[in-house]
Amino acid sequence: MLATRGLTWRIGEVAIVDSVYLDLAPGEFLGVIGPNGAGKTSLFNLITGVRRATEGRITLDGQDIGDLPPHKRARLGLGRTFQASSVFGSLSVRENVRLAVQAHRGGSMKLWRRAAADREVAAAADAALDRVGLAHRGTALAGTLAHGEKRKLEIALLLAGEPRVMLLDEPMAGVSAEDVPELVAVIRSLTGDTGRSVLMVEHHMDVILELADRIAVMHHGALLACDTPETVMANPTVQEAYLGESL
Amino acid sequence: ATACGSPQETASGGGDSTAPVKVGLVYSQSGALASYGKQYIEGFKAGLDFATKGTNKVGDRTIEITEVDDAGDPAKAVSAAKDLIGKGNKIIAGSTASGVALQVAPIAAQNKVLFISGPAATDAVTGANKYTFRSGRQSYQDVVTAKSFIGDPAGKKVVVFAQDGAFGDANEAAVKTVIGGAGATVSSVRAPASATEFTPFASQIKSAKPDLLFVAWAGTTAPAMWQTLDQQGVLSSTTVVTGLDIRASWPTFGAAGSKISFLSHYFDGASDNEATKALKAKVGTVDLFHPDGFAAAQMVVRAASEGGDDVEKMVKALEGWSFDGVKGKMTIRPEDHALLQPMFQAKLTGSGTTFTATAQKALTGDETAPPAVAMKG
Amino acid sequence: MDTVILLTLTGLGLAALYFLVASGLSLVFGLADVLNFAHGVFLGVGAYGTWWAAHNLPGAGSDGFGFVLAVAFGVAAGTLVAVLVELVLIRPLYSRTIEQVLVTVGLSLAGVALLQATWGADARPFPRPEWTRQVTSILGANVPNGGLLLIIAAVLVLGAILAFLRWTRYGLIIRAGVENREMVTALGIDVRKAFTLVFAIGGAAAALAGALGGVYFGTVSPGQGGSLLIFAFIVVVIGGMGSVTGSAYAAVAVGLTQQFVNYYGTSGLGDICVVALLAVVLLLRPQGIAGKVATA
Amino acid sequence: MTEVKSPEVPAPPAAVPDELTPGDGRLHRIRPYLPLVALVVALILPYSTLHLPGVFEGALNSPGTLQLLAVCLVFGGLAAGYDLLFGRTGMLSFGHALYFAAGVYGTDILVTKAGLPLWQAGLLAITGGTILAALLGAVALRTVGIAFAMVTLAFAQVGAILVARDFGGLTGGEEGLPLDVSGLPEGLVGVTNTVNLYWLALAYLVVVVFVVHRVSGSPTGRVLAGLRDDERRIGVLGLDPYRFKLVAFTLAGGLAAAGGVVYVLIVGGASPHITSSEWTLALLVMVVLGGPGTRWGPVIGGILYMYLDHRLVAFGTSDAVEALPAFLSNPLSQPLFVLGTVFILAVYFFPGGLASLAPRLALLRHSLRPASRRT
Amino acid sequence: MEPILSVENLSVRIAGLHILQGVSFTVAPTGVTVLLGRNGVGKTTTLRAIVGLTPRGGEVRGAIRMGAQSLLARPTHRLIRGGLGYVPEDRCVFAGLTVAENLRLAERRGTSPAYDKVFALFPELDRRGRQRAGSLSGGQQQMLAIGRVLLNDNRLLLVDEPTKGLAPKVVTEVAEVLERVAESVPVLLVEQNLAVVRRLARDAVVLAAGRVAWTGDARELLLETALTKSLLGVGSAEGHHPAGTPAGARKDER
Ligand SMILES: Nc1ncnc2c1ncn2[C@@H]1O[C@H](COP(=O)(O)OP(=O)(O)OP(=O)(O)O)[C@@H](O)[C@H]1O
Ligand SMILES: Nc1ncnc2c1ncn2[C@@H]1O[C@H](COP(=O)(O)OP(=O)(O)OP(=O)(O)O)[C@@H](O)[C@H]1O
Ligand SMILES: [Mg+2]
Ligand SMILES: [Mg+2]
Repeated sequence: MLATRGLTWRIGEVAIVDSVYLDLAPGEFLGVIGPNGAGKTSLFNLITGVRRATEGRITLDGQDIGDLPPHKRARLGLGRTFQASSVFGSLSVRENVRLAVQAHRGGSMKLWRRAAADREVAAAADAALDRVGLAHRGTALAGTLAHGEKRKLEIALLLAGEPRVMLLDEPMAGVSAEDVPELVAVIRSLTGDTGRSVLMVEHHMDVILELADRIAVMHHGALLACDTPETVMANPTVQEAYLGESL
Repeated sequence: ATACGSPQETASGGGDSTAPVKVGLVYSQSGALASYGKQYIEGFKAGLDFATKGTNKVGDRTIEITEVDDAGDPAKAVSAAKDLIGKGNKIIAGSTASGVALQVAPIAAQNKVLFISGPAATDAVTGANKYTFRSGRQSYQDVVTAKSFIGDPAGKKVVVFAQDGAFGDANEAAVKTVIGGAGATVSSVRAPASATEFTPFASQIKSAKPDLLFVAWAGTTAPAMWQTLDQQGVLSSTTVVTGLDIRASWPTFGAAGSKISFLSHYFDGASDNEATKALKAKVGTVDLFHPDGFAAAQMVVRAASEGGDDVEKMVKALEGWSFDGVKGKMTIRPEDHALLQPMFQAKLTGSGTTFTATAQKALTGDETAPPAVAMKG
Repeated sequence: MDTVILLTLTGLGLAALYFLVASGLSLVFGLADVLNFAHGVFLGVGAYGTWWAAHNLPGAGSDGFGFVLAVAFGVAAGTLVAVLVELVLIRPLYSRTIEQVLVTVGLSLAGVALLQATWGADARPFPRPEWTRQVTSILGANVPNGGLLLIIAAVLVLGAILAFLRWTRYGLIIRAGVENREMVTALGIDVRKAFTLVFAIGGAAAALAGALGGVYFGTVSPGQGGSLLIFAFIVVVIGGMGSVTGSAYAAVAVGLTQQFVNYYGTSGLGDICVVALLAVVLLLRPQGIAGKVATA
Repeated sequence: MTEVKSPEVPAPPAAVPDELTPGDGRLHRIRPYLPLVALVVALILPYSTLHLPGVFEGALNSPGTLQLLAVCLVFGGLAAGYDLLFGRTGMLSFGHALYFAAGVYGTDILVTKAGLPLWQAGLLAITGGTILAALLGAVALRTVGIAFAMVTLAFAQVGAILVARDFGGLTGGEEGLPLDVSGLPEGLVGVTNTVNLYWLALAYLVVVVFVVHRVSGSPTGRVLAGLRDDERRIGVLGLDPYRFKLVAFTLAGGLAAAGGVVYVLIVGGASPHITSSEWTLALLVMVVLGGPGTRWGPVIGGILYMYLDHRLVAFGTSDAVEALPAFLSNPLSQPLFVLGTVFILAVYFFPGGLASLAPRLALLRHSLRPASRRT
Repeated sequence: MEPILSVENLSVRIAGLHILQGVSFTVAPTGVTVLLGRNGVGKTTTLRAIVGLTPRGGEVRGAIRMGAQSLLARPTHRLIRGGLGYVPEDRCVFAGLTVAENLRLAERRGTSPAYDKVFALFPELDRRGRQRAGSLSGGQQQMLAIGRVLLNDNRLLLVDEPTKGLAPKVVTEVAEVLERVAESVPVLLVEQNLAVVRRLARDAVVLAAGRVAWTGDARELLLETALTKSLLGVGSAEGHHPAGTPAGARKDER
């Protein structure tokens, strides 16, 4: 479905992302791990078009998307969350999600319709909020949410876009232990049998192990390994470079 | 006390033989031209006193003046004029800035009230419409005065140095007609009004090697401009003519002042007659725009005494009228309401902060008369 | 040939004036993040301060040491006003950019009107040493000494500001404070002092520009600062906000462009070229010539 | 927090024009109808001979007062239109005066120099202004933030230079261009017809307010609000930020051009200072004064600004001011001194703009009510 | 033992929300006191109130004392200079400055900064001295943020979620660092990672809905499954995230 071929991003001489070959099958859940600074977020930025790759190709369903701006890639079904929460702070939580739904369904360029009157958008937005458990915060301004709540809202925004490929950048960071299972369940339900693929960066190994079909390990910008969780966890290089000794 | 009325009613002006004559003065009390405005109003009050022989009355009717500040903004001036007209003023005077004069003039015509424009020098006020008169000089008269400096212009080379815009355009055009028409070749160097560095223009002028340089420059950058012309040797290489501004500006010419031939609208000592004495008694040292205010008051009194409340009669009374103003004999030309008036050549002497202007020559109103234009409205 | 030299040197003089105005603006704008429309007032205070001192301050005058004293007084007055403005008006408004705009616009209106109310709307002759009115002959070109004075002053100011930002701890604090005021405080530093300092430097540079501008123009008038401000803003933006070296490059580019185009092209084209230069630079490099903040 | 900030800073009474000051009392119940009430008041105002000494020079129905009100209303509309850019989309344009000036000069030149009938000239000027905004916006929007502000400023500056240059005598340079009224409809000419200009200005204001509210409540408006918060996010949601910003820019430009058409009729001519950068700053000040992004703030800000701008010249020359000692009366007789001081005070006494006054008053009432109930 | 810090009846309102409603607790003069609680209960708000960084328009009441000295109404920079070290939740490194400049900025006048100590803990910071901090990865930035505070001697450290977003290996390292630091300086720590909590904490304060729900010995808390479950919503303190928990217990499914 999504494939990168020799994807490279250099700043000066340094390759932040170094010739990455990645294949994501339909419905697959690929976890991405790696030490801090390995280039995981940068890889996401390249795939979603926030940054332009210096070399290599990115294809979605065989179509080369390497030259498209972010919004065109999003319309082809590429959705993401950000490592640092990025929500529309001055809009209410509900308006945030409605905006995402509306963006997905098209017809945003309507100057003369009443936005609030679109029941379908409202219903879809409420459904998304409900799924992440934020329905009760609908009227709060997104900017005033606590960190964990913002993470949930991010996922709701992603859900609203009904993407075919989802890129999640550390969705669990800062989420309290209580809410983790809930979010895990939400994320799992995203894939299910819908044929949606997920690429997820996460440092919480148990979450990765639980969700991922395969795990890719990044190190110094390059792909160190990409295999089933068991194989990856058994890999001594991965153990040494990433996991370290357990607490 | 909410009363109801119609939205289209305006106060009617007097009609009654003892009701005051209402005169609205819309001029700059604040803003960049505030000092011109101050001279204008001082001159106006002295002129009113002179023309009514200290009674401030025309017949039995007192003259009631309303002063409004336009801050040099035509929009404010138009609002003020409408307000005054709405309150029954049949005579509006003032307009320190050309932009104000040009935009108030049509308002006067639309509402059939008398408008006597003030220091605004733009030629376009002349012949603007039947209801509009002027109490000051116009750019064209400046240029005619400038011409008197070079004797026979035939075969001479004249350069106009002027700022971009209508003021510069008018001066350039006037020089082309007046001096060019008399046989001189006229070219021009133009600079943006906002310029702060004048060396390129000085170099251009110098390389043109003119016999006469006519400079039309207004604004706060003038001293820098003169200094540059002086430093680059322009002033010493040719006859340079320009208009003499208000006294406060004289020291800013610095050393350049003595190398320039000035044409002057007015300066203290340029004339001596009854009106001048009356004005001097009121304001002490007379300056550039006192005579304009003075003349405006004389015209107001004439209009009110001959015309009563009938604006058409006022217009008739003013057209063709000759009177002795501060500058000397003034005549309102009936065809286009141009105000024919004496103009002067002057020399500036002195140093530091004390400068004196002395008259070299006076030109009569007929000598400096602009060509008659067709009345536009 | 001498025309080219003349135009170049006078263009550099103009550039120096732009730079003096822009350097303070750029510092305050780029580092304290305040879009200071009241900068022209500091300029006016410097000019009128010098003018006043030359006439009224014992020992000060229009020549020699007396003139230096008068300029020092003007600069001190400008600095003082800038510090007061920061302490009283701007300090409560950090991180409220738009309200700062309102305050500084208000200040620019009120300040110029106040100068006008006190000293009148008309231009006043500026006290200056006789030699500043003269010219120096350089390779056949008569270069005004006032312009040369500006160039020297601009070079000195540039050096001083760069050294300050690069080598002093306050320079570091200022650069950090721009990014995250709160965090600088959380490191135990009173960041407010640093911002007052930025205003003081900006005010001093502007006041110096005002005083030397007075020498250059030969007069002082209330609106002088404001009319220079628009080109100073253009210089700041072309150079890159907060970059003092960038401002220097940009000032030279703007000054020379204006001078040469005004000579070889038609009138008014110089200004349009400068504006076009701004648009082109911004479209190609939105961050300006010298890139981001904190490049000193 | 080391300092306890209380929101109830003692505020001086705001000099809000009559029709906009909400009466106290059962405000919350009539709240939704207030705009309607204000509109009705504005509509019947020209029929009132009420004198408000100090507030207006003459009776409410006098031409001077109506003229002043008309100018204020136009600027209320202009500020509301500018807020579509600034308050609602977060775009700081310093060149908005250009599109207003395009409307003013466009109409004036087409009527005065080309002799077109008013409706054609107006229509062409609005169309031209809108197209100009679309073209220049398309270029300027390649930048963001302060760079965008400066590019728009640069374009406006070129406009100002062109007007000042007076090419072919079209614009009248620094003297401006009086409007030739001979071809205008009777009803728009002459002091007695000032009221018609007032209606026109009111209609313009109503149209702008309606358009702005309608648009910001539309799906597009929601995207614009999103752009204000996080542009990158909008892109990742699959929307092209550029297109939406261009739409807002063009629409605001068109509204400003329309304002120019109305303004040129009211003032009876064009003068070059409307092309200056101060004029754009004035728009920004109006919006901030009123409260950016709020429903009525920009309108109130625009009206108040122009009211002060015009009335302060009268204040400066009033007897009350002249009677003061020189060190007070000198600055106070400078209208710009007073105006500038008012801005500065407004920032401290009405943070968030005048529009933030209403919720604060509501809060105050709210905190008082339980106490009074208990007794 | 006298507590190093005591918070009494702390109440914080922001934008009309009553976020902390009378929170009282003390921090022991040695070891790590951990502040626990679900997302949004006000942990960060508590720390920021202590260092005087409540956002604009916020209102703080109650008392915060360090020894006999009241901390309220003193400006933040004074508090910090008085020996309070604060590592904020979102790292807050100066993106435009280099790593070395970030560290230099944290130096305090009149003390000698302990660069050796910091570089021994985070050699990466030494190596990347000339890189702009904004281009560091999340983990590297966290190291810089901690390192910055450790340059100086502190009487009390306030650390907000230092392991958030860090790789397990780095989490271990950070925990070790904090453990060593805590030997000499008391630490008030906000942490979600219960493994870290278990390793470091001596005392625990648990917040719930803007109030203190539990205080006491941290080990006691973590041993009592029932307690952790009710207070933190975690069934067992063993794993950080109990693997395979079904999503059946979603509280919003009404
Ligand atoms: N500036 C603010 N304006 C309004 N509400 C705020 C603001 N800052 C925080 N809050 C609210 O205060 C509550 C507590 O926030 P806080 O950040 O202290 O929680 P926390 O315990 O640190 O959560 P987390 O574990 O997610 O970091 C949240 O409900 C949040 O929405
Ligand atoms: N704009 C940039 N300029 C220079 N270096 C950069 C830039 N962006 C990222 N880097 C560097 O690239 C490397 C990878 O960063 P990235 O944010 O992708 O890491 P990551 O794998 O997401 O780490 P983490 O898990 O800590 O979030 C880091 O060393 C970072 O310093
Ligand atoms: Mg990352
Ligand atoms: Mg927190």
